[in-house]
Formats: sequence, structure tokens, C-alpha cells
Amino acid sequence: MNPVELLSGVLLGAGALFVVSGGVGLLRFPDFYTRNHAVGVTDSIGAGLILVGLLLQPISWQTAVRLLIILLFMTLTSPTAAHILAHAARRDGVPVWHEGYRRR
Amino acid sequence: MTTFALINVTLLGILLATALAIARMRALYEATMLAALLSLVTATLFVLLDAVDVAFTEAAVGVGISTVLLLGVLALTRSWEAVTSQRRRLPGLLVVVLAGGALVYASQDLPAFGAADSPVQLHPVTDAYLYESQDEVGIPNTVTAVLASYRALDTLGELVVVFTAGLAVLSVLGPLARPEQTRPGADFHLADYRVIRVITRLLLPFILVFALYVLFHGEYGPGGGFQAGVIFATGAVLYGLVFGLDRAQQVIPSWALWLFICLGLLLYLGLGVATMLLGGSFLDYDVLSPGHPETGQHLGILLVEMAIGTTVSAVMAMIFFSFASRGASR
Amino acid sequence: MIFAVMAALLVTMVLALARAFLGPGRYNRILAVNMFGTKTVLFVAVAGFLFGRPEFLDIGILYALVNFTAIVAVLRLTHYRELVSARPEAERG
Amino acid sequence: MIASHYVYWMLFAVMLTGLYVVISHANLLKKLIGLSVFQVGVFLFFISLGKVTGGSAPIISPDIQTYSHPLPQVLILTAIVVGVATLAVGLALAVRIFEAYGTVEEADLIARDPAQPASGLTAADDDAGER
Repeated sequence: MNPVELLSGVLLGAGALFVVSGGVGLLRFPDFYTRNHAVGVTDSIGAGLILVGLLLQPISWQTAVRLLIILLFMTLTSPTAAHILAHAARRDGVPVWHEGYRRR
Repeated sequence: MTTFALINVTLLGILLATALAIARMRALYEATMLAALLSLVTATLFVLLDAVDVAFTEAAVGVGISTVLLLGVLALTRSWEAVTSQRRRLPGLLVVVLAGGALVYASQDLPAFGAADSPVQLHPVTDAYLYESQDEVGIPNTVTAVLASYRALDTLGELVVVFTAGLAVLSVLGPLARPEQTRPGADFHLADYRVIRVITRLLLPFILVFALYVLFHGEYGPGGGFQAGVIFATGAVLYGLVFGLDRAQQVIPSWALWLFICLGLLLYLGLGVATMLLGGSFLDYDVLSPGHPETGQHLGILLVEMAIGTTVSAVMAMIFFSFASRGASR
Repeated sequence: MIFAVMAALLVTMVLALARAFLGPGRYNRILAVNMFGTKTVLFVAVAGFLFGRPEFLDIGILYALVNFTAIVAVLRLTHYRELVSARPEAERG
Repeated sequence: MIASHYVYWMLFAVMLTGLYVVISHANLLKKLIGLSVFQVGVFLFFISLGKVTGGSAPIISPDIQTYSHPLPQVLILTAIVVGVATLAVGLALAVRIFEAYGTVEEADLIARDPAQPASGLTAADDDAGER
């Protein structure tokens, strides 16, 4: 196993871990805003690590360019989506959870 | 169980669970979100079942256009469903049980899933589409070859259906609103949010270039006229959502939409007539370049894909503008 | 390792699905759909590698673009509703 | 039987869920959503018939031997675009019905129809329901 393959494997594994942890967070966190944060984790670092891990696989340059474009778009759109969702929810009066409150 | 089967079962399970949840959901906004989710699952299944071109179309149509249309109509009407009475449930269940029984009974005669020796796969037309097309048409993407060359007449019919549906929407909803007809304040837009405005400005050129790439790359990879058309329309929808209907109609005036809708269809028909005048049969591209049938096929497929893309994008944009006008002028 | 990533994606999809079913309210659901959308992008990319044809990543690019449109549509129409009509039903946010 | 046909059966279940919504639910918009669920089931059923185990997308490449069948994909590709166009027609009719009657629930529609008790309106919402 050469070092590039090893690095790719490590990145993919870490990405998978972040993705699952974000998924668990989405299900387990108590209110909308904390869940939004969990989704942010999977979308930014989880997706980023997986895409970089795939880049280090033996691939043609055409595939590499497409992976880079996906990476670029995801770094552009997912923080924006998280931001505007949180903004809209706050405006619409979605409640914030405090210590001791019921989960919603 | 192979990896494929495992992934397939998981995704089918997600699909079925989503469908059942949609049936139970009485809040229609939420049901629309779940319908968008259903479309995402469908597209992953299309990728898994090797239908990359179809996944492409489903991506742009299911998540982009039909979600936006449904949400727009919910904003115009009511977004809460009344309780389904017990009396209505029975006939539905009866039909479902009967139809389900008939389907499962009939499915016993279907070939096993993924069988390579089923009648369909052994039929000579399979060989013709997959391998002989490489000599006759000469493009790697056989889906595009079948769509735009072997079954071009079929596709013309589909395009006419899309055209007619566009006309039907217009005749039901009335003409697009002119700026002076819109209620002041009704055309709320998101351009005041700097984040959205900047990101949309960044993304829109990408979307348009990507649509062109999909249109012209359709011979070699997943893509083609239908896909490019809906991606273009998604760009128009995004522009309209962010910058408002008035701005969008300044950029894409309705006469231009009409022009594109008719131009695409006329290009398609005109190509068919041209091939007939050159001595071939309707939409037989071989005669476009005498002596080099492959060049003729390339040219014909490219023109047909452009025709499809033009009409589909203009019809979809027109449909979106009609619904948006209805909201703004009410 | 690609198998592990695929498994992780499927598990996350199921978790997002559970959140989409539980809600409550439309914001939690659109959040789940957003999450599911990015998982779809990754699924398309990873499935290409898993089944040996990684050249079909164009679909992933399209998803990254289209998800954003859907989110913008939701935001636009929730605001729009406030301007046009009072909400007849209680929001369960 | 189960191992070879489970895909079809699960897709039948999806189709029938959509069919149930179309028949039993009285809300026109919900009917249209149910119709798109039904549609998704049919689309996937078609595509699954063309799939070959171990095959690949029908885009010819020198190092691939087996391909899935391209024909169902062509049919469904166009059907998706036609499907959204017809969905738009149904939605347009629903908008007009709402503007005329102030409701999209079948029971209320029949109650509010001034002309005749049932026949005139069932035709209108059949139109919206079908496509």
C-alpha cells in the first residue's frame, strides 16, 4: 500500500465518520438550530474529506476536474443554505431550545 | 447478498417508507418536502440501475422544477388537507388490494431482476442499439442515439406533448402578468439578502454554462436536449425566485419565450422535412451528408438535441412564469 | 474504504429520513431534505467509484446546484406567504 | 422467487401507495402528489426491467463488456419531462378551481357548486386528478 492510497483511505474513513456523526446529530439534537449545525458538519467537513479522499484515488484528470467542481459548489452552496434556513426559521419564530426544556 | 443488492434493498426501503409517509402526511408543505426527498431517492436508484441519463433529468425536474411548482401552488391555495373520511378509504384499499394482487400474480411471469437472458435482452434490437449503433450512428451514448436517431419520431411526439402542456397551462392560467399589473409589494424578492444575491450571481453563469455543456456533451456522456432544457429552466427559476418576476421577465421577455418554444419545434420538424427533400425518409439523417452517414448522423442528432433543449427550456420557464404571474397579480 | 463510506452514507440517509418523518414542522423537514440532497451528491460520486465507472460525476454537479434552488424556493415562498395571506392553520414549528 | 423479484414487488408497493392517495384522498393537490408517487414507481419499474446484473450504463466504452438496456431509459427520460409538464397542467387546474370555489377539497367543491349536485364538478376534478 503506497502512501497516497493510505492517505486516501484515512481521509475517506474520517469523512465517513463525520458524515455519520452529523446524521446522528440531526436525529438527536434538541432543536432546529442545533440540528442545522449538525448538518453543517456533514456538508462541509464530511463531504470535503470524502471528496478529497476520492481525488487521491487513481482517476483521470476529467474525473478529478468534476470532483473539484462538486467540491467548489458544495463549499459555496451548503453554508449559504444553512444560513438562509436558519435566517428564515428565526424570522418565522421557530423556538430555540434551552437547558431543561422539552425537545422539539 | 452482494454489495449491489444490499444498497438496492436499502434504497428501495427508503423509497417505500417515504411514499407511505407522504400518503399519511396531511400538511401539504411537508408532503411536498417528502416528495422532493422521494425524488432524490429515485435519482440515486436510477444511478444504481445504470440509468445515468434518467437520473440527470430526474435531478433537475424532481427536485428543481416540480418542487418549486408545488410550493408555488400551495402558496396560492390551501396547504392543509382535510381528514380523509373512513368512507373514502374503503374503495381505495379495495382497488389497491385488487391491483396489487393482479400485479404480483402477473409478475411471476417476469424475468428475474437483472437477468441477462431475458427476452428483452436477447431480442435482436438490443444488439442493434448497443453495438450496431456504433457503426451506424457512431456515438458512445446509446441512449442519445436511440432518443435522437432511431426513435426520433417518438421523441418528436413527446416534444409536442410538452409543447401542448405548456399551451394548456397558459390557457388555464391566462397570459403572463405585465409589470404594471402586479400588485405593489406582491412581487417580494430575495435580492435584499446579500448572501443569496451574491451566491446566486456566482451560480447562475455556472448553471447556464453547465446546461450548454450537457447539451453538447450528450453524445459522449450522460446528457442531451431534455436534460439541458430543464437545467436551463432551473436557472431561470432560480433567477425569478431571487430577483423577482419583473426582473426575470425583463431578462427573458415573453415574446422570446414564445419564439424559442416555436423555434425548437419548427427546427425539429424542418429537419424532418429537409431529410425528406434530400431523398431520405422523415428524420433519416444519413442523407444530410451524402457519402458520410456518420457525419450526417452527428449533425442530425446535434440539431435535434438543440431543438429539444430550446423548446423544453422555454416551455418550463413559461410554466414557472405563469404560476408566478398568477401569484403576483392576484 | 469506499465500502465504509458507502455504508456511512446509507446510514446517514436513513437517519435524515427519520428526521424528515419526525419533523416537527417544515423547517426540520427541509433541513433533512437538504442533508439528504448532499448525501445524494456524495452517493453518486462514491457509487461511480464502487462500480468502476467514476466518469458520471456530472450528475453530482447538477445536484449540488439544484439543491440550492429548492432551498431558495422554500425560503422565498415562506416569506411570500406572510405577505399574501394569513396562515389558516397553526404552525407546529 | 423473493430473491429474483423483490425489486418489482417493492416498486409495486410504491405504485399502489400513490394509487391509494389518488383514489382515497379528497384534496386535489394531495391527489397530484400521490400521482407523482405513482409515477415514480412506474418509472423505476421500467428502468429495473432493463437492468443487467454486473452491467453498466449504456455508454459504450472499450473496457466494459455488459451494458443495461438503453430503450427503457429513453422512454422514461422523455416520460419524466412530459410528467412534469402534465403535473403543471393539473396544478393550473387546481389553482383555477381554488379561485372559483375557495377550496380544493372534493366534498366542499360538491357542496359549493351552485349548478348541479354532483355531476358537473366530478368531471373537473377528474381532470386534475388524472394527470
